[in-house]
Amino acid sequence: MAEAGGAPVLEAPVLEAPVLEATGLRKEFGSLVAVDDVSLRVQPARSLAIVGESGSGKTTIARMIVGLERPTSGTISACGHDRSRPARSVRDRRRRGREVQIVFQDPYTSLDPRQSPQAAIDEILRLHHGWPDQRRRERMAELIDLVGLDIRQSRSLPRALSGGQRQRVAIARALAAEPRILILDESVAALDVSIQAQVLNLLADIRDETSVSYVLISHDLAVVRQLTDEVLVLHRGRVVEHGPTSRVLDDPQDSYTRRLRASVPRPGWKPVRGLPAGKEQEASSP
Amino acid sequence: MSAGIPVAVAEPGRPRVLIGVQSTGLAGIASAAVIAVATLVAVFGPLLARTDPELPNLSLAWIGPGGGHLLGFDVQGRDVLSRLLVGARTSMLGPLVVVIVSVVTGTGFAVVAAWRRGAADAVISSGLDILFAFPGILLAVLATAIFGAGLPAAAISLSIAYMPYVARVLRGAALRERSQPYVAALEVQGASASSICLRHLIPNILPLIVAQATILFGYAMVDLAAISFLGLGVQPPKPDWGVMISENQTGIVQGYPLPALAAGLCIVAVVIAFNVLGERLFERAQAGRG
Amino acid sequence: MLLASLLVASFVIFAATYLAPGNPIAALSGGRSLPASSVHVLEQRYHLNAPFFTQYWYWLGNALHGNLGISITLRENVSTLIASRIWTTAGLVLYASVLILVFGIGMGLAAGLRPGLVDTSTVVLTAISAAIPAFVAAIVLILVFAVKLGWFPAIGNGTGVLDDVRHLTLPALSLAVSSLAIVARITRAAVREERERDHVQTAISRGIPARQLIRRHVLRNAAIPITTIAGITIASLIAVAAVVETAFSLNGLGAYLVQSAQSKDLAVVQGISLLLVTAFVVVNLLVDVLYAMLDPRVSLGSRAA
Amino acid sequence: MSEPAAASQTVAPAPAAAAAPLLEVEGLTVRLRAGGAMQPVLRDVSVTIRAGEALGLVGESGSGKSMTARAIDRLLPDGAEVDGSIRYEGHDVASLSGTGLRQYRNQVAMIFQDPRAHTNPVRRIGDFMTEALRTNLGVPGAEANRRAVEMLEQVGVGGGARRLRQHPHELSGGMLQRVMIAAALLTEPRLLLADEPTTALDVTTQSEVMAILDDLRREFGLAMLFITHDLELAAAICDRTAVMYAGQIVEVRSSDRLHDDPLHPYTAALAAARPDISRTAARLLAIPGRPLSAFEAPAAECAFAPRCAHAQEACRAALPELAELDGGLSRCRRASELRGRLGTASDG
Repeated sequence: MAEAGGAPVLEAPVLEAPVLEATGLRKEFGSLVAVDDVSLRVQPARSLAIVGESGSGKTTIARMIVGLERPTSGTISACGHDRSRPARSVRDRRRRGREVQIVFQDPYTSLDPRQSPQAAIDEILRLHHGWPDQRRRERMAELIDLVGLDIRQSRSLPRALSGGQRQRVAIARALAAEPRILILDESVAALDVSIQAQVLNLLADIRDETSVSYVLISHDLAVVRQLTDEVLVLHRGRVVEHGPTSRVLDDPQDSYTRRLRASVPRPGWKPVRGLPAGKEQEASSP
Repeated sequence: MSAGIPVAVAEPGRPRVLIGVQSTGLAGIASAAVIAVATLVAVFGPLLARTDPELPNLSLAWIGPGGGHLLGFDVQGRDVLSRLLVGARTSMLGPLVVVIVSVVTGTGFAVVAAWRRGAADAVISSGLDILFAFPGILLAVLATAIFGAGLPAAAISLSIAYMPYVARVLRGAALRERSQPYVAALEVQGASASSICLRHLIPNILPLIVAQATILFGYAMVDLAAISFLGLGVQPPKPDWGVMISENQTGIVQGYPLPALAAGLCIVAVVIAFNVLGERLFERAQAGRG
Repeated sequence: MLLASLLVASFVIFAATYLAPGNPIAALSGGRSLPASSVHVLEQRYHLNAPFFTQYWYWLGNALHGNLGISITLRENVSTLIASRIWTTAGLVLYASVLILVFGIGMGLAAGLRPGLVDTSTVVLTAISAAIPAFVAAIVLILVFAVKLGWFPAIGNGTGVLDDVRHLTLPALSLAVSSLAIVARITRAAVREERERDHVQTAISRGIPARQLIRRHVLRNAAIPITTIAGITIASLIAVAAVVETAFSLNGLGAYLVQSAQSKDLAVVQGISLLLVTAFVVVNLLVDVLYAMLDPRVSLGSRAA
Repeated sequence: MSEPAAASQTVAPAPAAAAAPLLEVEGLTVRLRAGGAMQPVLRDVSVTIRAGEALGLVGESGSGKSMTARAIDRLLPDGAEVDGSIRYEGHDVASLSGTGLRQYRNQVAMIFQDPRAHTNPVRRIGDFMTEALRTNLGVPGAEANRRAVEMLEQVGVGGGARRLRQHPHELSGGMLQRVMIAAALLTEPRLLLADEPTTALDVTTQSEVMAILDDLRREFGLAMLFITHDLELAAAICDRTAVMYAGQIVEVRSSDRLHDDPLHPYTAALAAARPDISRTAARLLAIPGRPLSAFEAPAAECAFAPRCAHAQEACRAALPELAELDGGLSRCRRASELRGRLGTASDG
């Protein structure tokens, strides 16, 4: 089942065109190969998890998909448009913005500290849609309501908001472009458990209402289980296993996936010393 | 005093050190008041002067305070207070020009380097490193040797000398801002580089820019006065605080220290005010980031 | 980087003086009109007809061999003129540096480690003295210590080492006063910042005695920013020395540079500028080297990283 | 104070049935200056740690768990107001000073969440590890180095003496945390305060480091206060687990019963809110609202009541006491009434 390098195979035959497809992705930073021959495919309204630890290359993949890094080789296309190369025009760049959006990990740095949620969302609505004021105001109210913020919160500056509230703003801002794909780059990792559950529920609701596809970048297997249909396990830049999330987590085939699975604390869990002394990489990973 | 350290408070790549001052609210208010008075005098000073500040009258030389002449007369018998009032204009205007030119160009280079990163940053940074080899005063001496003495040459050369310091500090701040996820989010949205820089990046480092400019003002005032003191800046008989110290220096040994000291005190008071205010702004800018 | 800086600096210095208005022949002749043959001799000797880059190349080559040309006002070798003045400037800068290092860092440490009266008074004192320009310090020091008290001479150079030191004391103090205050403030801030570091908490949690904690974990780490600021400050004295030399009528390089600039003696301006820029760059380089030695995370040449 | 500390220098595995508790915290209330007023960060915290026992301390951000450890090690910021008592082997920790305090700190070692920030970047690993040993216990340099290499071996850091010459920045976070643990163990402490030591690490590295910590703790008979936001991790590692909310302890329970039979609604809600790796829930049982800090919590009512599914009028009428129940402690006035209805075992 672990076909490293190939695109994840869905259990059901798929006829629909994928909203996101990447083949043979590779990224080098100097002599370091951060991502090595990774391919993936996301169907409309389906969700893919990219799982790995620090240095696995998962964040680099996310940054290549949204265009913040340029792949050394390989292709990426979203909604049928190639995005392996930098956008040539402003129009092109904005169209890409309406295809794929991203929500980052740290809610404290994800918002301009000088902008209220309303201003931040309005800026994005203006950028993408040539709507009259009234239409924009309505859409803004919808988005604020969708992510569960109240009017007062939507008018305060980010520093008056909690981490969970800020992350809701970041989600609303990403959705303002009405993207087909939303990349969640460890988007719930920095939140307290009780808040994390709220945001995960919110993300599930949004998917039901908008049929957006998620690409979840995460190290947290429980979150992956909760939110995604398929999973891709990365280890040192390479795909070591992929398949339906439930199958991969319940019956991992690859030895690294098994180790990852076994490292998650749960009732009755005992930590085990696996690696021999000094085998772990020494230098801090990028 | 030196041109070498106007902005050493935050050297990128090196541990950031705050000039820590628990300046009380009182010190801040006093500083703002001094700056306000100095600014008003710079604008309206010539209207306040009671006598012609440039007309010598040797019979009055070194005469002390009295008869409505609060600070007495200088080496050439001119009213010291009138010269101070009129001299405020060049003494304040020079630093203002230096600060505006160096901060605007420095910010420009810093933002471009931080935004483009890579090769553009490397080129700009090495260019700045080379400019560092010229201490401000030396550059001014060189410039006046070539273009002749005067405020324009001095102000231009100081602007060039200060620019790399401004650019280096702001480049660090701009790079930090550039790497913030909210900037990446805007890039992913498809916003243009210029709109992200002008609407988000620069406004967010603006408190630091203002603090930097304020501290720089004090340094520019000192350096310009020093250049005038050397006879290379503002030319006598024009009144300028630096020129006044130079002219009346002989009075110190001859027992008439007041004219030189009065001009010196003006410089020190304004510089302290800008330093204190700048440090408070700097602290606030840093706190605002946390 | 050092060589590149110096090369560019030398080029700028040369180009600037090359572009200066005025006919070099007229300057060389002192304004007299010369017969064509003499003009020709001068043009040959100074390569005045050679292309710009060739002239620069000659000049740089000569400078590297210690030949900086001839002063048109004093009709002497610039190198000789510089040599006779260099020790005044060097002595002045060194003297001021020692004052800055000893008193600036000393006051900063005292303030950083002793909150309360010592700290408050240092903060106030340094806030004021940081704003005192060297030439203002000069007139005040002359007034108090030369005119009123008569402890030190007001102007001029000394004869003999001890007398030199006596003559340089007030100038060095004037030169040091604002830099000293700035170094003290940064030292104080560095000590306080290092005290707040998490690793200091670790050391406390392990029962390290206070004195050792301060010495090995606070001061050792604070030494890094203190070295940087002290080095940059001292480097900047090289240029400011001109102001102090002028104020005290000292026969140093800076004052001579200013006089030469006023009399458009360009060979001297070039020579002294080149020397001062070199000194400035070398001191900055030394700071970088020291910095790399103090901070194991930094290797030389990777500062930008 | 120096006598008991000196006496216990010869550390033998502590007798499991030690009658007297090693550390007793009673009614600990801490206030810090914030925005011109004194704000509480800990409210009436009481915990006991017996020799050789591992106690977990679990809570969300701002609950006061780190502050508790800092208070125990006397590492609170200047100007902190402390009420209540902390007793180590029966001696009042607040009265310690000078040598006594330093010896106490050698007995009570601390490891931190961010090993990089908590090691001096300009000192070598060897210096970092052996400083306390040389300074406080008078162990000669060569002997201290030998012990350091030995201890590094125990925590799974090979490379021997070469490691001692490295600087912290040359090691990865996981390696550095092992060094931190080794350094803490070198002075042969009796109590380890571990403040989220694995939060910054990858899961597989966390598993490694936890295994090392667990092994060595048992080998040396070391007591441990293990602070984490991860209920499952604490339950897996510790004998008992205390749960904190808004600066208070709301529950103390033996770890094996915590998950199936919690005594406080917050504990149950926390466990239920976490997604489960082995099944996909239609909807997570999120706790409404957000966690309160100690200074935001009302003084005279249950701090969790506004978010609690089981809250009643009475819960808001008075601050519930931490009361004993079935071998554990709960700060819920409905605890006994709700027994059996809180656990997550029933829906699994």
